[in-house]
Amino acid sequence: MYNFSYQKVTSVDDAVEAMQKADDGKFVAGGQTMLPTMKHRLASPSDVIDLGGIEDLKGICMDGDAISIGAMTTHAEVAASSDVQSAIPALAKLAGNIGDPAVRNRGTIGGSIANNDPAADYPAAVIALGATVKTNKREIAGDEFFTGMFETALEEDELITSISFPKTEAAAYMKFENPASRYAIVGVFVAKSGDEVKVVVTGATACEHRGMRL
Amino acid sequence: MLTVSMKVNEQAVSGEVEDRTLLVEFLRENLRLTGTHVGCDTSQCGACVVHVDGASVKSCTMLAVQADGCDVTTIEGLTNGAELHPMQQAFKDNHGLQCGFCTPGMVMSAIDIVNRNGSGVDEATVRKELEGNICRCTGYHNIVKAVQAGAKNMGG
Amino acid sequence: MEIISEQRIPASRDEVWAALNDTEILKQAMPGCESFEAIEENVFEAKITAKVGPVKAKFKFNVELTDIDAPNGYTIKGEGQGGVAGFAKGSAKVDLTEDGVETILAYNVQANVGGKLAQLGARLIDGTAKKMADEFFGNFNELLGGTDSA
Amino acid sequence: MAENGIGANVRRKEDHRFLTGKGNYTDDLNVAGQTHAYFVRSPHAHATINSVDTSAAAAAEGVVAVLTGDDLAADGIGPLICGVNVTSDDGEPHRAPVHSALAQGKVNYVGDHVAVVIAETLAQAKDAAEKVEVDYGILPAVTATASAADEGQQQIHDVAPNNICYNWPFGDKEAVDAAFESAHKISSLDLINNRMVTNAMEPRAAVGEYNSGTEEITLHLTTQNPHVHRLVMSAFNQLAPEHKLRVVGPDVGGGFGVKIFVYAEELVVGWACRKVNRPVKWTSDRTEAFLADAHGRDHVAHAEMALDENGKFLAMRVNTTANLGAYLSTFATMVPSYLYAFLLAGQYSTPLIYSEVKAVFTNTAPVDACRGAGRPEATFLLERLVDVCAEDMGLDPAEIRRRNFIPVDAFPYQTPVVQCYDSGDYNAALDKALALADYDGFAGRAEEAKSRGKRRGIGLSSYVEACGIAPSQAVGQLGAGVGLWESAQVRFNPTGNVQVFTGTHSHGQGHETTFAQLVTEQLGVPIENIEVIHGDTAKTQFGMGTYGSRSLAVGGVAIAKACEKLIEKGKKIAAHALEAAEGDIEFADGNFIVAGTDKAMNIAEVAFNAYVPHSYPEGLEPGFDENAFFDPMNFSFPAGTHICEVEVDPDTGEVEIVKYSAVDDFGKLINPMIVEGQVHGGIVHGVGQALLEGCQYDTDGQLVTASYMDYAMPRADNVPSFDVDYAPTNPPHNPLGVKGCGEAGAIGAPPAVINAITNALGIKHIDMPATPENVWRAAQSAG
Repeated sequence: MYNFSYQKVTSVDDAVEAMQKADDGKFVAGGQTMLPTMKHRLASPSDVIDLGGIEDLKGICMDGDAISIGAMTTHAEVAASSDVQSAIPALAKLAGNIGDPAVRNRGTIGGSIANNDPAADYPAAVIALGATVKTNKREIAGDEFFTGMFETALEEDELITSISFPKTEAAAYMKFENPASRYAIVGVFVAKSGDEVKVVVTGATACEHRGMRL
Repeated sequence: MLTVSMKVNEQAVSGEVEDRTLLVEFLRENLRLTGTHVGCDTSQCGACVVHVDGASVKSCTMLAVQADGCDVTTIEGLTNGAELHPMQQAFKDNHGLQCGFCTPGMVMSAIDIVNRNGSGVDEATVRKELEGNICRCTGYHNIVKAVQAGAKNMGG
Repeated sequence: MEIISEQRIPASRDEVWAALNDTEILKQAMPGCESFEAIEENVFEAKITAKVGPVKAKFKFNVELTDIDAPNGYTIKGEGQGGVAGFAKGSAKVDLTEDGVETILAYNVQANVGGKLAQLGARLIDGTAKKMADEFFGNFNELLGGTDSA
Repeated sequence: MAENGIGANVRRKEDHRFLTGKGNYTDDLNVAGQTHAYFVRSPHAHATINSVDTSAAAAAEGVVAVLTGDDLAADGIGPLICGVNVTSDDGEPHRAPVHSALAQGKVNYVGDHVAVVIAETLAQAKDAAEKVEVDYGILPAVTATASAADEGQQQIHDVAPNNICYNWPFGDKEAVDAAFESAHKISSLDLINNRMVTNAMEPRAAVGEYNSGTEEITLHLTTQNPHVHRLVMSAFNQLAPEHKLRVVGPDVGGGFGVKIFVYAEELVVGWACRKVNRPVKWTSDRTEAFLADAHGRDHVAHAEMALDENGKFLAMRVNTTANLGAYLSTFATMVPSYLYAFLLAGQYSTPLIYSEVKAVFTNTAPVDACRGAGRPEATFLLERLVDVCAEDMGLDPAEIRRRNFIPVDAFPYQTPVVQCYDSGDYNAALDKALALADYDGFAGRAEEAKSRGKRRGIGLSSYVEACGIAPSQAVGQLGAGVGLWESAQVRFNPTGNVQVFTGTHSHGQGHETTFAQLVTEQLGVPIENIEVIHGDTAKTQFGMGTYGSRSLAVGGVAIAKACEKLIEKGKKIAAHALEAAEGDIEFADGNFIVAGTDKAMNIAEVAFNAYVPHSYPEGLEPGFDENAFFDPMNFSFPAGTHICEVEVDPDTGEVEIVKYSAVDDFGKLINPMIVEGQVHGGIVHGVGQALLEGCQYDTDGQLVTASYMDYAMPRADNVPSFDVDYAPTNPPHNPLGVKGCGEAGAIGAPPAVINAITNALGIKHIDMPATPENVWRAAQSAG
């Protein structure tokens, strides 16, 4: 790993300010993708801005007919949340099958969504469930958030604060894992809401998440 | 350089680290707690698993500075005498280790599995939950037996 | 890895051909390109920052235009060194066909990586190559007033 | 039986330190004043080195030295060697290209060593390594095993025309061809034995220290054989005279073969610590391990069996191309030849066998022994071919095996391929395995699975292996540079406790426990008073190390022989102390007794007496410390039948192992708990090869499976628990009656798994690894 300047921030505003000041800054959430990449010297940010200290970004709460999950909520916390389990059990199950237990204790929903790995699990849920990605600047519909392989609608100094998932009638997620990395070779999230059934596929194209309405 | 302070195995410790120093490097090099091992560089083998604030983490994928103020437990902290932690004892009784290299991470993960799944954790759950720990020696058979036996021992 | 696709460009074949030989347009079309300078005739040096998810690597490319068949097409070949990340090499065979007032630009891209990128990024190589190729030719189309039609 | 003696499931003595984080692995060692080494490696598979400019790196912060192949040559450090000769069909020795520890003029695989940077910190060494400017002239790469020797291929080494290391035919071709001419049926099969990365969990590491006062180098290594490392580095690499080179292998975190070999990195660390006169530490990261550890297997083969109308095997013909990688690793030549072709008879009485092996160079990492080495390749080929024969003849796979097994009364049995099997009862193992696997109930289970849309298959594998490597006389005739006897020293301290020094070296097998069990059984000393010491050339006498399931079968016997000598000497001492005739002294349960009396001394008292030798008569030496060497007369031949039952999902190609039964003949078991653990580990190594593991180079020679992200290691949820049992026979030439168990699972499992999959899908063959994609494709084409 190349050296960098570590910045621990405790508020979203401080995080944004640190990013604006940095020569080539990088927000780090759980770091489960970023740190291995940096260890291999395949990324060399000047500043690592650790969002781990921002309490506002953590936690899960019911918000009317939706469940709101703070960006820095770990996969383990989503999986174990009784609110998520009762509102959208498929989402809890999805979170509980990302990586392995130790990775789930560090990796976060915000980090996963912002990274938008073409084989990641969460993006499929965000699109299929019609979730809204809330940032420090705006609210972005799940459909419009993911713009390409590893690309999102996020701007350089924009960060996800929470993701709001509307309750759904029925939903399920299944994935076929790569036997080595255990990333999804293909994952399918199906969600039913009223007359609409949405199916979103992750993995398969190695490029982007494909959705369709049935 | 940064100064980090944390509790490791119930002892308050502090040390100078670079911003980029990993938690596992701090444990192994600064504190010379060499029971925590590094077996890969992509966060998969699990030889480096420790507990941070009671939860298992891969200490090769966390900065030392991120553990500042935390409560860290390593394999060395499970017992400070001749008597082994029930999970360590179960690994010994069930021959759940051979070369010993993956063992500290396995034991730390095993305790975490029992903490979350209880003393009656079944074989399928143990196997699934060990997916972040790779062992080349044992074929897992005896590790799984050990985790289940250790779970019973821990449950009292 | 082979990528075959095409762009429909709202410009004449001669205009497209001219653009294909305009270093400023090539520079602007190339994702992450910081500089694109001619070293000798049909040989260029390009500095490109490739960003794929968490990976960010600076490459120094030697770019060469070969099989030049004005105004029907050429092959653009590049070999780049990315320091610790490894290296990348690729070529795109470009064919221009008139279609009324428009031009069909067909491209056939072959790409390879070596070193750390190959060792660690195997699952992403194909997707990345496709993305970069499509972006380049999509941008190129847009610079000529069209819309990305890959 | 002594308490904790032979046959007892003694809990391991080494476990306490491993379980409490007090193991002592090479990377755990830090030495005052140590520097760190980092290697500049080739990113190209095949290239000339036009120039190496180290000036910027040498000037970088913290850099102590930047060393290249020129520096190595200037200091007279010799190239890495291969220790086993195989004579090619032209009568010449195998072709051996020069293998410098740091490349000289050319690189031949991705990961090849170009330079080493020594710096104050590892980060500084890595930073500076990026500043080493290498001008490469890129050449086309050769990667595919099957076509490496084709006409017109790029040539890798001048000394090896057509990239051939050797062509090695063995057997009576004319007789075999004649048998095929008159055969009732010929079954044939083309197969690939996939390339594996051995992946001991502890990466390789080295810490070198040089004492300029004594001119001694101490090298701590991840090694399975410290004395072999010292011998080779001294005699062939001219690193230092043997008495000025100490090699220490502390706790070793798994080996499986990969830590046998003398590698570039370890040699360079030994050389560099003297050159910079500072301790030097190097630890491989996992990606480096994928690139530069010796890989395993990588065969392409065609096999044919001639059968009579009863399904009896008349003759076998095998043509094999073996990929040895870019250079010859320490034992590379032996693996696809002596350790492979000489096992092609398997458990069968096939009277005629002809084998041709073509060993080729490619622009890939060197290939050498990996758990089983040669025997898994032979077993996979044979046991797959036998299943094809069964299908062709309409016989049950168990039945065709039974019809061809070497009968129990034929042992010792001379095969047509050199080996003379010691003992075996192959039917006994098969019968027991069939019962354990409920073979008779399979049809019902398959029906039930079908009702759920799944396809069940059951596969047998009846293997035999040669271990207890290696009888010096036998391997010497074959061309091995060294015979592989073993040494032991058993030393009593005056207070009666025992130190056992062995030339073998544990990397997870539990020698500290098993060997102590041998000693407590023989000498009656409580096991807690026995300490086994290994892995340090300064402590133990010359020994050969651990591989080829040899530690107990060879090293254990040496310990037993040393114990016998102690008993003999103890009788003399007891006779003197008890004022009796030596012939009247009997030894039992740790006590020397004057026959027919109650006069006795226990062995601890004898030891004390030996070190306080008042009035010893002439000819009776003080001291109670004996050493012994054991060179076996033959290999030992463990064998067994493994049965795997799988359930295949034809829609996804996923294979689940639902039951795995293993019945092995390892002779006598010293610690059944440890033996069973070895079986489990071996099976999963084999299952990994069969289902998951495949090392892939692209056509440019780039390694695209260089991390656990792309190279699938078996995990706990890939495998079930296993049913293990034994059908032992007594190997007459082994004084302990033991055979060796460390590799059996890795040998037996791959064909058992693949036979189960071909059975489930009703297909002739599927190559390893049988990934979901491959299985799905096979299922689709099978319909």
